[in-house]
Amino acid sequence: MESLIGLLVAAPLLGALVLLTGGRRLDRAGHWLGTALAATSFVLAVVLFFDLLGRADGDRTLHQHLFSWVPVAGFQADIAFQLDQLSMTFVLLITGVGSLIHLYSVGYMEHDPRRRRFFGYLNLFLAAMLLLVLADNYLLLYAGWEGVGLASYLLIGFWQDRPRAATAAKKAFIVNRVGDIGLSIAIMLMFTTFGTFAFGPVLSSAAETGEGTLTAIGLMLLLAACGKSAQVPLQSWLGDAMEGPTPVSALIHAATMVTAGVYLVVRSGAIFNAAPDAQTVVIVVGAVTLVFGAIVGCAKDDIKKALAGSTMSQIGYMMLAAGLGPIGYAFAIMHLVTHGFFKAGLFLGAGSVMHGMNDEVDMRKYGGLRKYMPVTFITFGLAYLAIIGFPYLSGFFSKDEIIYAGFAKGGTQGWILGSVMLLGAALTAYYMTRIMLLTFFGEKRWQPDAHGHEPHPHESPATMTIPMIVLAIGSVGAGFAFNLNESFAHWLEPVTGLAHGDSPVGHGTVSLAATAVMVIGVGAAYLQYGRRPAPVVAPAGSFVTRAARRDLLQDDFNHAAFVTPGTYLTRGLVYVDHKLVDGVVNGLAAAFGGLSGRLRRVQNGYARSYAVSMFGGAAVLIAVTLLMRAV
Amino acid sequence: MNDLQAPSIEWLALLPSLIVFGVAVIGVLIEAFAPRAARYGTQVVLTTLGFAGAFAAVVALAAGGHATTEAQIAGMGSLAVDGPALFLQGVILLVGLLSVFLFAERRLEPARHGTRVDSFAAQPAAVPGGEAEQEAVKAGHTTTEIFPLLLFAVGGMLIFPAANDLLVLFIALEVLSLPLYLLCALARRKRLLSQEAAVKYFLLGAFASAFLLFGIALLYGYAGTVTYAGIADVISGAPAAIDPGLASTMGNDALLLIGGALVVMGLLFKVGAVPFHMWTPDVYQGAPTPVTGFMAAATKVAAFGALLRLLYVALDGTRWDWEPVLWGVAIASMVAGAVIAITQTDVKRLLAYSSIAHAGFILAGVVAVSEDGVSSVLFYLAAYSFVTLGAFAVVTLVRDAGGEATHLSKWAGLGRRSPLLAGVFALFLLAFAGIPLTSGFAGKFAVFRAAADAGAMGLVITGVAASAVAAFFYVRVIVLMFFSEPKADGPSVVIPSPLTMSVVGLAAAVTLVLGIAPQYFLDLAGQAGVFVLR
Amino acid sequence: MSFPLLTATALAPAIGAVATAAVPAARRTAAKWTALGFSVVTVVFAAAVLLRFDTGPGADRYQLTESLTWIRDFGVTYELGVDGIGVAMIGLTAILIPFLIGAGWNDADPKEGETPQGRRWRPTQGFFALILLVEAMVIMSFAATDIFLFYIFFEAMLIPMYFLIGGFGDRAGSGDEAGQARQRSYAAVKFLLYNLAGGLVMLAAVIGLWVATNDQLGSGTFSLAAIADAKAAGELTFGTGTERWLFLGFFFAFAIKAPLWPLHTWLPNAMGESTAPVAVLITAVVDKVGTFAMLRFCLGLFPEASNWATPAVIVLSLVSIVYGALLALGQRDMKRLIAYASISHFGFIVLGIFAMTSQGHSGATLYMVNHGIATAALMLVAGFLISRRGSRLIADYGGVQKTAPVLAGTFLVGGLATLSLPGLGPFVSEFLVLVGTFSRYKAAGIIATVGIVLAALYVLVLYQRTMTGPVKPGLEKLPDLRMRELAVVAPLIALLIFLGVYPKPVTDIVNPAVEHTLSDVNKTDPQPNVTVTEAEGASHE
Amino acid sequence: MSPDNYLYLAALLFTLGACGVLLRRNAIVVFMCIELMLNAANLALVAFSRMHGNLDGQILAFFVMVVAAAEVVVGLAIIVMLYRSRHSASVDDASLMKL
Repeated sequence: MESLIGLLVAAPLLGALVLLTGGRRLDRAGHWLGTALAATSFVLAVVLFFDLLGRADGDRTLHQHLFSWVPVAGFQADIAFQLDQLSMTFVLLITGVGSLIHLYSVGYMEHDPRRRRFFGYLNLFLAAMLLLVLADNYLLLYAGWEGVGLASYLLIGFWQDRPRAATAAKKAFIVNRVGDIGLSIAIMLMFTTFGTFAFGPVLSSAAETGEGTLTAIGLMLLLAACGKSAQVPLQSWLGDAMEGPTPVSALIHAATMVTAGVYLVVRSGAIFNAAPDAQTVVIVVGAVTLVFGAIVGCAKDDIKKALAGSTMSQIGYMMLAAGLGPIGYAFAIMHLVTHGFFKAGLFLGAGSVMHGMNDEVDMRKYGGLRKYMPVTFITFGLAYLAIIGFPYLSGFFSKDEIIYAGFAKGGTQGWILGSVMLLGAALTAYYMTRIMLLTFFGEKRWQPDAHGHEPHPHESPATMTIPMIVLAIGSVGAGFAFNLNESFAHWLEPVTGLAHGDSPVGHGTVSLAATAVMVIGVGAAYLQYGRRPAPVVAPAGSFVTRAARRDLLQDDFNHAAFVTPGTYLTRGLVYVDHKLVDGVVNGLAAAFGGLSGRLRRVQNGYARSYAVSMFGGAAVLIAVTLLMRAV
Repeated sequence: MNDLQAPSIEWLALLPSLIVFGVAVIGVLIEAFAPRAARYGTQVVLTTLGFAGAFAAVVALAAGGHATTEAQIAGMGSLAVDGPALFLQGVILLVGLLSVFLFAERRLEPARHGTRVDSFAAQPAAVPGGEAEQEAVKAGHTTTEIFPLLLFAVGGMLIFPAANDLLVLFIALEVLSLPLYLLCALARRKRLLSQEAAVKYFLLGAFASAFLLFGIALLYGYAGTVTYAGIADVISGAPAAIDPGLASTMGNDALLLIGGALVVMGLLFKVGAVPFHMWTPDVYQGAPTPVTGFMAAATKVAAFGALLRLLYVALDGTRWDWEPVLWGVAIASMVAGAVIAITQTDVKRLLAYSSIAHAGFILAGVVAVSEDGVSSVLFYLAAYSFVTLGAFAVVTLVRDAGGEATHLSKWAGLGRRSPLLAGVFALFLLAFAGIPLTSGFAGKFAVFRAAADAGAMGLVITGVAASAVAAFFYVRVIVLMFFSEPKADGPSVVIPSPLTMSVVGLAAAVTLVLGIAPQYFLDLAGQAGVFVLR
Repeated sequence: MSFPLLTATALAPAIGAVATAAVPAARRTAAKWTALGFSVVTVVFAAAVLLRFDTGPGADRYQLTESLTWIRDFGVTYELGVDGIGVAMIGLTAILIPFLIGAGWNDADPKEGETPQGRRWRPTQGFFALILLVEAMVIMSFAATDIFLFYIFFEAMLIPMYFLIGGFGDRAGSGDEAGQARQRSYAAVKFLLYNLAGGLVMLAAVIGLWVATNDQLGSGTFSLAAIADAKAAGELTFGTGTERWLFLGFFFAFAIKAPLWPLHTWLPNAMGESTAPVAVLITAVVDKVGTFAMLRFCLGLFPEASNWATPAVIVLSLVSIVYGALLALGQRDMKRLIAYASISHFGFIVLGIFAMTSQGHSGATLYMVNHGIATAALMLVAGFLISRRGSRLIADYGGVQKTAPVLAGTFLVGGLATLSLPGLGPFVSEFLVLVGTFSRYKAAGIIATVGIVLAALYVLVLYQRTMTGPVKPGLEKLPDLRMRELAVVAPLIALLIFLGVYPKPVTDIVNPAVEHTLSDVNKTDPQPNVTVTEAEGASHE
Repeated sequence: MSPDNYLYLAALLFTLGACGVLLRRNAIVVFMCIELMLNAANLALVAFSRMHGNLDGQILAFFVMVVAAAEVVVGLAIIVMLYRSRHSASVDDASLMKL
């Protein structure tokens, strides 16, 4: 069975290679090849999953060692995989949602001349993401980590001729690179501390080293996680990343890649458990992001950006849960999976809407679409209900568990965390309802575009609707299934540990409170957008609204703090390099030239002055000789 | 009545210079008696044979051990036949031999009235541009006296490094200088410059000889003898016999030091070291290029030989006095030569300043005062003289309507028109710059190594810095030749006769061989590194 | 004596150079094939070196040794030998040259409508002959185990390089031919004088070394083996002061060649003005001699002084990393951008060398190899692009991926390699350097990581500005990569991927040499704080 | 009589000659000044010869005279040539080559 693990990665990798180097010949069938290979991975994943299920609880970790990657003295990095319950969960999510989105893309990208390449990139992403979750050491994880970054870069910038897409892609990569510094420093710290960076030895002996080191490692891992998962302060790329094709947003920037940060924190649980300070920072980051993302989500009129804000916010939940330690790990992952279903569903729905609306993304130009695209409406609606935590849909279970765990943190901290998360839940309900109302209800508000083409909204083809339906089913049922006897938490327990904290507030109370704030949120949105037609042009709004539309000034801040000074620094250095560093060299040459020009004037052509020089020279010669003797 | 004590002269040991002088005299006789038409051919063949014969004699002497175990002082103590002398004589003779080819080259100038002519004035005594000159040109006269003059100069140069007493030193200096003064004045083109060069060279040369002579007088006053060995004995405080006169002067170090300084100055003038260098650029520029090539190569060899012998044999005891002075002169020469050359615009002047810098490098080896130092200087001189001769030979080939095109701007793009010639010239420049795999590098390394070994690291570092500066202008010429667009009215490269070709080719070959496989020649120089003292 | 393999490896391109130069002026194509043929023969020899090299335990440090006396008087021997680092570098050199020849196939042909000036002017023959000559000299300097021998080729290679830079420029169509020629010869002169100055300083140190050995051993020697033996036997010890001066003399030359800040300014000029293959030759091959020599000579001969200088060198290399990257960001000319990127990368290499850890040294060596290939890929594609449009300015491009997707794709891969993306060779080496540095100097390791972000920035900004966005006017008909060009780039990319995924063959060769070098400088790797108990069945070799 | 006096005279003559070389413009005069310097050396040689009681100095002095004569031949030839082409024997006029 172990040998199948490598194939999980190999199948999409092969697809990427073939599709990207195969040339035009593959244009006609390339997308099906890509989809088939993604599905192959999924099938393999399912096979492995049942294999794992068939094993005893403690025996569910499989290893596959392929070859030694970088062996240098004490530094031994291997290409080796580790499949345990945690990675299995991710593998299923990645390959499952991934395959669906491949299928969806077949329809969505039908008219794009570069569809083959798009599938190549998607396959590349799958391979890298699987490598990330299957790696048995941090360096290989890092390889996958950067690999998904690359795929994300390529896919965000897929429509490269659009300058905004190209800029967004670059931004995503750069911001992620900042996070990657964290991961690389963390690995270096592990190497100097433990002499290795394989999961097994590092995590099992984490407790043996000082808390300071572990805190440092933890913070560095968190930095990496912030980059990949768009957490404050490295959140700014996610909104722009929506420039990419919608399936990409669904797969990478909602369901899978952005959750890699959560995976990293949960995977490194042993380190965080022994470094409470680092955990606190994780919690703070999660809490801040969940509110931040929600506020941004409330203000955006671009449907994808609103959903992106939501993604950020939901990952904030997961991050917060992961920061809580063993109480939260399992629920972080659980929310991650359910979120994978409903957020992917939402994005695919949004994509379907755009597909029917000539790629219009401004929700204020939608309205009343439920009549034109019923399947989309229903699936989107189910996912909507799931995310706002409508009772007994999947979001309800996973989010409530996290809120409960937050309260269980105890003391003032617990109350603060709980309240923040409830606030987040209310905001979630608000902005999701806003999206729902603006898109599917009310009057039609669309107008002819600049070329006079009026959109003709229509339902999408089956290749697109089928994945949406499947995801909708997941959105509805997953939470319930997972929560049955805490099956999901127990499944993960060998990896993440499981603890039940004592909450000052009971489970039921939390659920009740969560449902209550949800109703408040929905109500508020209804009052604002449901009762009267929404204006096509966004009203000016308050300062907060304007700030929120500008992503709470994140870009302004980055510009002022980094980009502008950086530009000046660079320009200054170019000047310095030219004038000073090079100037010294050129100046030296010029100085010799000048000296030469001066010295040669001594050679004035008059024989008598030459004689003077000889006479003087003789005098000096004699004087020096005599002086040397005298001294 | 006492029998006349005939002086014992070791004729065989002195054979090289005797052959040269003998041939020179025959050459003069030919000028006097042979018909004009026959002179050129006869002179060329005769001179060539003379040099070849003399060189063979040198080789025979060296093979006979005269360079090492059989080293001796011949001619009643006046001439040394030892390693350095023979080595340098060999080099001078080879340079002389190649110079004959350059002197004899007759394909560069356009033929006048059916006669092929060389680079020398038809009628040197005639006023430039005057009627007499035009008649001489029309008659196809050539100055075949250059060959005996060359022979006399070489004869003087052979004696110069072998001179073992001050009298011979002085005579040799004059014998080598006087013909050179004349040769300088004999250019066919740009005669005003040529004459000016001769006047300057002559006046300053005579001025320097006067200093040298006065120095000789003072040294004689100090030691009561003019032989090197005698002087060395007095300096070391152990003369053969002390008479009252000697007793009163030998304590007078001022005589010794001033005298020594003046003699050294006279030699430094010939070498072209700062601050006695100022004649070099003007004379190199004005003299006919074959003469410049010969002079630059051979005079430097001879003068350094004389300087080495004087310092190592006669004045060895005052080493601590002259070492610092020569340090200063070496540094000044390296720096001034390299720096001033940067802004030169005439190839010949450029090479002149480069020769000044090289005089500084060689002095670094002289200052080392060791056997290594001597042999490194010998090797350097051998390497340098061929590169110099080759470089000037190339200069003779680049011509436009006004004769040789020596202004650098005219050399632009030469590499495109005649890549081979420009390549060879670049090779010579690189050798001057001391790039590895050329003879210049081996020489420089040898000299600097000797200096460093003697503790003169300061000289080495200055030398290295000066080399870096010097590289600048060598490279500038290469840039000009290869990377600049050729000008429409630029000079053309004349296809010379095999005479010049063989000079250039041989010089290039020597440059490469001494750079890549110098061991044999280092051995030669190494074996020749010991002066015979008495 | 067995077959002199190393000599043969160096001699093959040298003979090739002569043969290429001898091809008649009109038969340019024949000259190209001759050059290519000889470069391939060199690859075969280099492969033989690789195969004959024994990496097993107990193998000699220097193998395939050859020894002849050469200039006895100077104590110079013709001694050749390679350790793993040398093998890697010779391999890199040999592999790259055929690609450079392929990439520069038409670079030196006379321009259209240009009348040949003179029968003997044969630029095409000259171009390829010079490249082969440089290759021969580089191989010699990698193989020399005699310091003087090394020095000779270290210096001599400047000359053909100089002619390559000054004599052959881009086919830029900007019209300002004279201005370009001026710029080019400025660059060539700067290159030569800068390096010559370094070399001359080194010459002083070489002489100093001879004096030191001569004083203590009775006869001066330059043989690494002889010096090592004498040191081991205690017959040769440099005084602290002497050793430091000698070290500085050597290091100065290598730092110029490498190039290390602030001695770097010749590189952007040289790379900017020369044709792409020559630019690659400079940065990927010739400059490597500098870093290679730091490892072999600075550390090997002067261990104490190396340790003494380490803090300063580390600071300089950190400055190089950050400074080079920032300047790369500020460039408007894409070749100069790549040049500054190279300066940043050389900072990493030097950092790895002076970290004095196994990872640092192995990383630095691998880095040399990977950087060579990565820069070759990036620069050659940039060259193909430039040759199409006739401009080096980034601003003149835009939207190339639309008209020439394959070109854009290969350019991106080259760029990704330059920014050290995992899966491509440079990542492995960069990470090893970082880890190696970090394990001894934490702060330095952390500062160096800034280079990772900046690298991403300059590469992606370059890619964005040239390849993405709407197609710039004038580029609508831009042809995509031709077969020849693809044949040059594709193997390089394949090599990058191979080295990224499976660098073990190289590390296996390099590791023993690294151990020797570390023991030269009396250093051992820092040990981890925690001894890990093998747990959870993690399988390791 | 102290031999020093001869020496002082010789030095004086030598300096006079040297000053003449430096100060006079006419090539002939310059050349004559050089002759004066040579003769100063001769004086010193003869004086020392007398003092040391050997003939080396006197022989040397004879040689110097011969050499001086030879120098005159060469020198006058050159100077006359210069004069004929420029109608001036001024040393300063011969300054075409400089820098």
